[in-house]
Amino acid sequence: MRNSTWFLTLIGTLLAISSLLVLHAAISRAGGGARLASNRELLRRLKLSDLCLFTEARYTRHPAMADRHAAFQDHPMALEHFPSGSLMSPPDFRREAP
Amino acid sequence: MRNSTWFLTLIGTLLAISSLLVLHAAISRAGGGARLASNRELLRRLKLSDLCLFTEARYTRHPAMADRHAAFQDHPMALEHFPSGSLMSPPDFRREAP
Amino acid sequence: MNRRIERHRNILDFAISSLLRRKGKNLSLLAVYAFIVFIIASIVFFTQALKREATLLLEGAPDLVVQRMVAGRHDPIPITYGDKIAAIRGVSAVSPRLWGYYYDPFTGANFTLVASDDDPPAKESIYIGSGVARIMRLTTGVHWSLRGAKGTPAVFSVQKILPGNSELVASDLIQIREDDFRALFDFPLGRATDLAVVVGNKVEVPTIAAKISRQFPDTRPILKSEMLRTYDSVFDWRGGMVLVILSVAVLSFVLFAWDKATALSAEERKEIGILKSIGWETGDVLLLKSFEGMVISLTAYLVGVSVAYLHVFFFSASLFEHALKGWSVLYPRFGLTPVIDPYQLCVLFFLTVGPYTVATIVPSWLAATVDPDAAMRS
Amino acid sequence: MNRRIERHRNILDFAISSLLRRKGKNLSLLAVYAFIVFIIASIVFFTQALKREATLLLEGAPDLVVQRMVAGRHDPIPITYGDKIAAIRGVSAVSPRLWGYYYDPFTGANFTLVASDDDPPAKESIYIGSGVARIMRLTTGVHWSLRGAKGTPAVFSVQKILPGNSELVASDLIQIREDDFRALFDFPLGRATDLAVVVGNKVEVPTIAAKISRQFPDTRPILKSEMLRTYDSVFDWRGGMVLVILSVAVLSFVLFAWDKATALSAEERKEIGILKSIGWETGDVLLLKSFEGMVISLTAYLVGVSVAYLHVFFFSASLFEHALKGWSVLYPRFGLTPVIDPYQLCVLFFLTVGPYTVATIVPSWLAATVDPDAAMRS
Repeated sequence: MRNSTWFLTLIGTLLAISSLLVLHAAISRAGGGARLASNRELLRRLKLSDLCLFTEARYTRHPAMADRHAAFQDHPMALEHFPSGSLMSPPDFRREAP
Repeated sequence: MRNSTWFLTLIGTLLAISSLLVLHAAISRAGGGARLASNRELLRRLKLSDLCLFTEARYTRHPAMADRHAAFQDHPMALEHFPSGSLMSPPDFRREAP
Repeated sequence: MNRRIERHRNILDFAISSLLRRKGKNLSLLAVYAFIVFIIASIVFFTQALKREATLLLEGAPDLVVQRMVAGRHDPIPITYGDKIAAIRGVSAVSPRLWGYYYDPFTGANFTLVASDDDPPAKESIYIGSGVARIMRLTTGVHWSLRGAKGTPAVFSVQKILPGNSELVASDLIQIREDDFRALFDFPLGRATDLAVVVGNKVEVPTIAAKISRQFPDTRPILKSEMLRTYDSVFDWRGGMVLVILSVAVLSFVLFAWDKATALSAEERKEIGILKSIGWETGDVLLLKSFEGMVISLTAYLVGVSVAYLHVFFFSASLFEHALKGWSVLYPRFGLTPVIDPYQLCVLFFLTVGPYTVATIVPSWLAATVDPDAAMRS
Repeated sequence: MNRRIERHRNILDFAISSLLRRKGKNLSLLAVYAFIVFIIASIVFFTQALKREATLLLEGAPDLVVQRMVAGRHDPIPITYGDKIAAIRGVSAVSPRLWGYYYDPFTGANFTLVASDDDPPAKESIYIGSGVARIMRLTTGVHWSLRGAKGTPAVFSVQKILPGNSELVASDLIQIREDDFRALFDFPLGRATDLAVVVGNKVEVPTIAAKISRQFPDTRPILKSEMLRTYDSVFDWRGGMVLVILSVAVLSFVLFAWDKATALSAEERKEIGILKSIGWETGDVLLLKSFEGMVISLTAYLVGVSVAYLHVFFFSASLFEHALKGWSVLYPRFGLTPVIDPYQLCVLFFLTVGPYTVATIVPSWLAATVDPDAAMRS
């Protein structure tokens, strides 16, 4: 078989797999609706304001509730003491009690 | 002049500068004693427990007072969400109120 | 027409066989290339999916949360503030939220305790998230003793374990009755952790927040839009650390590819000379070289992206687990609804395929314009 | 003896002239090398000096700080707790600390307010740190209006500006009278932010902390040793981000040097061949090459370390300023007492000079063992 046939078959297979994955995404999105609805209901029922992602410390568990004395707090992932602080601009909202 | 003479003169000068810097360190350390004493007195008088280094947020301004629900808080410079969390081991002290 | 396709196929055949001649070099290049694409695509898939999930979920969050600050620190808010806030025009409901943290000294895990009057558990009973059940090895009906603020243990029976598919929201949650919450933490009566405010007309939220801030200068209102923005910035893969890691990865790949591609071996240069001397035009040589580049980059891109999809949505991004866990003891296990963002994938395509193709074509173009005789002799 | 020295000097002469022949390449190498040494040495000097300063200063900190926690959050502690803690055997003094944060919405800076009964300012007067004076453009005698917890402005006159050399301790401090503090923040009477405990015998501190924790289960004692350890880990240059940055820098330098040194140009290989054919022994050639390596690395090391010292202790590490500032609005300006740690400098010496020397000698050794005739022809 010609080299190019091999290659085109390979690319074709990979493209087919990719399309299957796109299909999978569409199907799971439809199926994820029920989970999403029940989770949103739980969130509403318990009046939660945060997702449970990082349970290490108060301000990573509830980043939206963390005190925002400085922009620092808005990004639990930010590295302000290092140059990336200059790569990422602080968000433009700030409302503080004295 | 021979190349090696040039080079040895250069290295000699650099070594002389380095010794001057070591001397400078010794002298400033002696002179810094007064400043250190007055600062320590201020710290004791106001019963402070932290240095003023990063004024961005509560837990960077007073890292020693920050709540230590998780080891995370002990290192304001740590990047726990990233691999360096595995490079740096959490400190071995932990005393928590319920 | 057919002849032109045939000619292109012939050149493609030749390109592949010439790649196969240097199998070791090209396979290692392909592997590194696909790996870089895989890492970047995994980050893109993961953050996009989490971002979408956060946006959709947080629609259920309160429009406004009002917290009280004393000396710059959060302090329980008097419930009477809520009555006055409820009187502000446009506010449809104010309800106190009671929540706090419980640190378990044995496992070192932090849990979130929430008291809610909507479907509360029975007296001295709790609902727990599946993360709590997993880490404390609890099942329904079992008794669990928590250490109270006065040092006395308080025993609770596990009435329900929240469903496993709610881990993204409630993995570390312990739902408790309000009176049990106050007793456990010795929480002052007449106070709440903060207040959740529901606003009828969502457009009025900022105005109402400003009013609250003016009427109660010791409070801080947090808007739902601010909560959403917080999560947007947490998952912004173009910001912060991810950007640094990515630029290092991409840069080193570009250098690597440049090095591999530009260091045209004497053999390759000779090959170009021979091709030109047997009548190939510069255009043909460039086509050959760009086919060589495309074979590698297209394969690497497709393999990298597909494996990244499988990694994130079938294996729950298990390679990132360690990095995301950090020092947390309790790590929520959640599945994500797949999101494919064509724009991000296109950017990724041009960022990875572009530099490589340029790096393969430019040196060949330089070599191909040289006199064939000189090239063969060099 | 003299002849041997003369022979070595001759080889050194030759090494330098051979370096000068490839001036461009070697000067750029020297510059990159010295820069890497400079960056690493600056970090070492800066962190060592800060670490020493922190250790010496924090000797003046309270032996124990006791904070109260409610629902996992810090809460003002009743002063009556202090009386009971003072009764514990071994405790020599307990004093309440009153401190909080003040956010200035106009500059966006955060200040620390401290009330102390030792040398307090006059009624409605404050002492301010030099950082506060700088950012708010305040001088002694000027009036400054702070926004109180009830929304009403409170006017304070600046009685004293703390000396400029205390910035490391008090740059953002505002010292205020206790009654003014309580009025400004509407801080509950009979409560303090936390309690500072002085222990007679320092060995007993952990025992006393455990006693306090048992007697008051809703409190959290923080030992002075824990404060010191916090600062130790903050300034640990071998940990965290600094380590990542450094390893990338060192690794890329090693690769760079390896590349520069191993890619023995045909010219250099020919040169070794000629030297051998005119009677140089392999040992002489290696000496020549190691002299070449030493000239570069020794110069780079000495220049890098000296400039780093000047940078950190004469120019206050101004290159790091941006990175250290992060998003803080108020940045303390402090001079550091120089600390030279010979151990760290030796480690640095072997880390930078070692790999480079190996990278220069190994390929030359390989080339020098080849037959001179073959080397010249290659």
